[in-house]
Amino acid sequence: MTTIGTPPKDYLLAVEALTVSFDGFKAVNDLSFYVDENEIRVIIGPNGAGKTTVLDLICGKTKATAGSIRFRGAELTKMSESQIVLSGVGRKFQTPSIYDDLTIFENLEISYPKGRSVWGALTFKRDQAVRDRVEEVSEIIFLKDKLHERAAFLSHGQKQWLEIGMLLIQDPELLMLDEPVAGMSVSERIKTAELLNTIIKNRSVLVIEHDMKFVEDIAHKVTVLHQGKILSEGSMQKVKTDPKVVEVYLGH
Amino acid sequence: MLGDYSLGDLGAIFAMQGFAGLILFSVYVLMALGLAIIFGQMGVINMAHGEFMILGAYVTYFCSEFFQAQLPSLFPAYFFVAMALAFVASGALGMLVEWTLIKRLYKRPLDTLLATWGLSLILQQTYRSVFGPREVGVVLPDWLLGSLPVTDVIEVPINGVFVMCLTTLITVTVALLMYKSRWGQQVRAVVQNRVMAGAVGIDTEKVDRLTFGLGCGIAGVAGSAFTMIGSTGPTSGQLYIVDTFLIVVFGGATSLLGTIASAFSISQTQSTLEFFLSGSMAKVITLLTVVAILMLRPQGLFTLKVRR
Amino acid sequence: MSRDDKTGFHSPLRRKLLMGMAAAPFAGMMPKTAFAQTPATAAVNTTGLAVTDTEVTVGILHSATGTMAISETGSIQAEKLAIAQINEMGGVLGRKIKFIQEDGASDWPTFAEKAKKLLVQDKVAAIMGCWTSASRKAVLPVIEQYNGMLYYPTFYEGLEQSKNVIYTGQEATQQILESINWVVKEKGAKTFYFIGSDYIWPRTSNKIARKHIENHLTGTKVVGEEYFPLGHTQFNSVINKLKLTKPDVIFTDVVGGSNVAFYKQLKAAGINLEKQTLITISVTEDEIDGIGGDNIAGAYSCMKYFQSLDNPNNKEFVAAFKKMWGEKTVIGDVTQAAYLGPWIWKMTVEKAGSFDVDKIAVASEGIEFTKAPEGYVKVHANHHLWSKTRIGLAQKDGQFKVVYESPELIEPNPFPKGYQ
Amino acid sequence: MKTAPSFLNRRDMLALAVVAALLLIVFPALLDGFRLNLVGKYLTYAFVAVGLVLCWGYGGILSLGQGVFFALGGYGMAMYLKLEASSVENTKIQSTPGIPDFMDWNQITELPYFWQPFHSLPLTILLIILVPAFFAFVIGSAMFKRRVSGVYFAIITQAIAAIATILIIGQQGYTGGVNGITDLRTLHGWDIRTDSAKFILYFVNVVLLLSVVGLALFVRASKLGRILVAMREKEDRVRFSGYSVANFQIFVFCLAGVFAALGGAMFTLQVGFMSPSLVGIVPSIEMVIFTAVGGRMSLFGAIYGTLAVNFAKTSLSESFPELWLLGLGGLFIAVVLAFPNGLAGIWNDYVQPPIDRALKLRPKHQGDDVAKQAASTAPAE
Repeated sequence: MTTIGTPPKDYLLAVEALTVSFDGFKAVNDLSFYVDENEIRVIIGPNGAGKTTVLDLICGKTKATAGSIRFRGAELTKMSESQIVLSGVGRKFQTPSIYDDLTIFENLEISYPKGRSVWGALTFKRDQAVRDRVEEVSEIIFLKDKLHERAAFLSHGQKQWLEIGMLLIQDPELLMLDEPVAGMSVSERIKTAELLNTIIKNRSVLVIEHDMKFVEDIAHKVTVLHQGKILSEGSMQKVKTDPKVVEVYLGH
Repeated sequence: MLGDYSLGDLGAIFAMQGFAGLILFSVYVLMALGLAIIFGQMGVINMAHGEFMILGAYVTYFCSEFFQAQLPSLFPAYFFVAMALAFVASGALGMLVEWTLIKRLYKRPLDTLLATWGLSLILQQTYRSVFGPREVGVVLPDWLLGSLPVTDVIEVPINGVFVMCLTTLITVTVALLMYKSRWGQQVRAVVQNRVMAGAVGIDTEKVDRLTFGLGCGIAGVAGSAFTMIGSTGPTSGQLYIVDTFLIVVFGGATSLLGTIASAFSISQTQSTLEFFLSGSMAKVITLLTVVAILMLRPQGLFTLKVRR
Repeated sequence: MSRDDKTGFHSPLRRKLLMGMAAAPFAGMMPKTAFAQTPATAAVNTTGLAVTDTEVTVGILHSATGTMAISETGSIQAEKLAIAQINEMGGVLGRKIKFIQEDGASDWPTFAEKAKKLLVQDKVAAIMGCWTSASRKAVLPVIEQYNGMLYYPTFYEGLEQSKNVIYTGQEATQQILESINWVVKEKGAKTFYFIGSDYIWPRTSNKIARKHIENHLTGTKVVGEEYFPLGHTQFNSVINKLKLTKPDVIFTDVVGGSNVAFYKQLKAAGINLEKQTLITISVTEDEIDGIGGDNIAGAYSCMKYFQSLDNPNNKEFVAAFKKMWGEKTVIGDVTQAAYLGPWIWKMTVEKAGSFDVDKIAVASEGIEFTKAPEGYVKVHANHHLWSKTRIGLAQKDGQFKVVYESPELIEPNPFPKGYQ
Repeated sequence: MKTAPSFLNRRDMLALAVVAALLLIVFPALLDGFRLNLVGKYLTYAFVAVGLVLCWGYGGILSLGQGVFFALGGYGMAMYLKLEASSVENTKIQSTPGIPDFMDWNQITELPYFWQPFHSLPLTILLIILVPAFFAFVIGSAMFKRRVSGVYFAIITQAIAAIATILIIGQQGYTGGVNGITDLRTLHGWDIRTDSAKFILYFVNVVLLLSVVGLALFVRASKLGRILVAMREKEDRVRFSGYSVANFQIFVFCLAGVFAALGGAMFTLQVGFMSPSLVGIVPSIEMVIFTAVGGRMSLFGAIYGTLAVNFAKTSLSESFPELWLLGLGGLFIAVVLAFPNGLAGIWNDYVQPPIDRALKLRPKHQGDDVAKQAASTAPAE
């Protein structure tokens, strides 16, 4: 777990010279950026810019061709997905990824950070602490009264909330959200923004989002990706006025 | 083992074994090609593939009987008629099966496995009831028999050459069909995105049915060709199914080139091993090697790396 | 009996058999023919078998489905024919034979299950059945435990003997030794190449052949021995080896569908059986049906029976068989042996004057069947048949021309000394 | 509160009681020795089916090679019994007395090293459990760690079944070849061939099967059971919730393998021999259909499915052998097309609701819930 050449500052997440290529096509090309503790970073960019791939690389879903990703000084590119999760990274997928055949309670319970080994899962006890925590989270995600219903019967927005809840119960230090409000109704969107504002406290968050209004609401810092590279980085205000960004967005 | 043979003999061994391997290779390609289309392109696991082959073999048997009895003068050419009919018969049955059974199961690949296994049992019993439990002997025209002597030891069996030519022809046709024709484009479009293909006006149901029919039709031709070297009975089809699937999977499933490469490596391995080991052990070692490689490289020999 | 004492029985079996022997003279006093009168059921059936005043039930246990159905169909047909003929003649001890047919489905545990069902539930007086060694091995403990009687038709590897089984086919030495002697004498063969399917019968048969070639003949040797999995269809490699080693004789015991592939590929590779001597102990007329006469013409097969045997009994049998099962059916060695089963059982029952299995087991020795299609046969004390061995030359029409017949009946010797 | 962690809810307990009563009381009372032994034989396949419910129904891993594990157990037991039956006394007519007869026929003069442990019963029992578990672990580690699943896993396990058959038949000096290991007599001096022994073995078999079902119920009710369902649906979600998906798959595959091996061992004891005809592709896939007929998500269904298919097979093949294959083939297709949840699905859809209403059982219990609700949404794999 030793790292050569510590970053200039003790960042929570340090992505350096990250590259991945699919049969010669470089989806992410020599990408570097850093995320501070308790920072909310939004990644924007046109379609095909490599946003989702960056999240895939961080959480280990895709293996990097070159470069490094350090989280609290530990090299993530060498870890398995579950190790990455255990070290404190959580990921929400673009389309709601929940277990239709299980109840809301069971969905949340699976993300409860205990009994994650085979033996642990066999001997896992649903004690008061688990129940309390599940109820607590279900309240946050507006699903308390549906705890024992099957997740399949939830609406699209509720499924998104459920997945966010599953991450919340997991309590990651770095939370990655892929388009959390996509496909939501206006009222759901408002509720979701409220929800996100609650859960981003005391952790770093990496969000991919297209909805500029939403981005402006929550972002501390924005990174603009284009063709696998950083086009611009900084505050929303700065990025918005960056001529390169304007060109790319208008060009598309 | 090698010490028992002289240098000249060894040369002959390698030449002949190489050729034996080529014949096996052609046979494997014929077997696997139909499956590569059905499994690789459509994702359907057709466990009844062997039974479609045997249908082709039975068609050939009937042609040989018919020509012998009714058109003895045309007998030398009957095999071509038989192959065409085998293609039509197996293809038609395939389309029927697609329409009644497979159509409902595209989203459940493992269930196609079970359903087609059931189908294979039904077909076997049907063959048994209709054609009898015994193997039938297919009489070949004289020109397909015998061999061409190359040296005094090396002789090239004519039906082996015939199978090789046939395989080449079918492979080229299929490749052209899949990669050059408009229909092939549609097939690949449906494979990659069924919904989108449907949206841009491709009749996906028709494409599916034709693709499945084509795969089964090729199986029928393979069965027809196999009457030259193998047996034809109600359960003969089962002999081929494991080998065939392994070839397709080993080749990387979606790639025709992969199927060919895989058939080549498996046939050459088996043919070479067979010379030095007993037939049983050669088979075991070949299969084990394939399984071991698949465990280490599950995507098979040829595959595209894509973002998942 | 002396040979068996040294080599034959497991001890409990021998004890039972010896006990049975003591009863034999007693059985001999019973009436030998039953055409005239019908003895009381209580007298002829003391063990609760399915025997009524008018009927006696036997079982037929073969594979009607699965891979073995190809081979076993002929046996089923022959047994049904024999039963029909016996019934036409008045049955056994005045009782018509009724049969219950069970399907072993080419699956050995199923054979055991069905054998048990026939014995325990149906109480059959005898079972005509099994084909492969594996099915017989599975059935044997059941037959012995419930004291049934099995008539087993297939030529097989020997190394077995049971009071509850009559082996109507040949054991390996009967079939093999004569053929090897013949080919050495007639063809001046010096070198042999063995090719077989990979299971016990070919391996044991080849072992016997090898011992005979190496130890009992002079100047002869085995230059190759190859086994292929059951169902194997690619023989090009071994054919190449044949071309290199050029053996005087190819000696094969390949079975099932593999046979078809083997002979087709042999022919395609340019090995002309008119010039290259090939002896098989596994190809009967049944197999030629699938192989095609053209592909195997010129090969020698070594069997005790060929459909073309020229004797009045056989002509009658072939005619009756074709009348019952169709003009196109062919009759192989095992089919004929299966036909013997019901007849030998009938004669034994009549000799013993009883359906009781213990009495039949004892009375079997010395039963003579003069009207057997293959010619006179006799049951040996070891429950195998004395029989002649013949060599047939395969013809294009799928029949064999008999080129040799052993002058004497060959004694069955399931535990051959010096061949194990 | 419905979240009590007890692994036997009321409905499971009722189902267990019913199946126990059926197997332990009704069958022995109604069936004669022969039929009871037959049921005993069928029930050994139910071990495999129960394993497949966990592995395939819950875990989504379809193994077409369960016959291999069945064989590992069956052959393990057969090797022990064969050695006991091959005492020097019993085999004195052989050229090498004291070794199994088929070895003698194959000119083997010394007991192979891997037969040696099977002289001891405790070691044999240990190996019957450990060898399949190890074997499943090796296959599972190799495949699941590389994310091989679904169709590919099915085909590879099928190939393994084919290889195992060729190997067993080809190495007949060590395995008994195509004949299998036959003529087994006593278990630690106890004659297993007698009717009374078969009667006792039937009960041993049933009790063992019920224990296995109990264990499976426990697994299903544990969080592991829910993780299996979760994995089958959204493998990545589970992975990114911090679970090593491969380890869970390996575990459930090993468990199914051990269950199958136990069934195999009981098969040998009750039937009296072990043969390669139970190893290959056909028996392996038949065991899958037992599971599918019972309902791939139902542990009790596995038992009923196995019994139903085998009773049908026996009775149909007794009277109409030709119809049997057509029937079996039709059954495969019908189960897949019309009843993806098998007998359990039919039960849950048509029989259970009225019973529930009658008994006023509240229908919400986790395990059954899953099976029941899955019935309406036909799982993808």
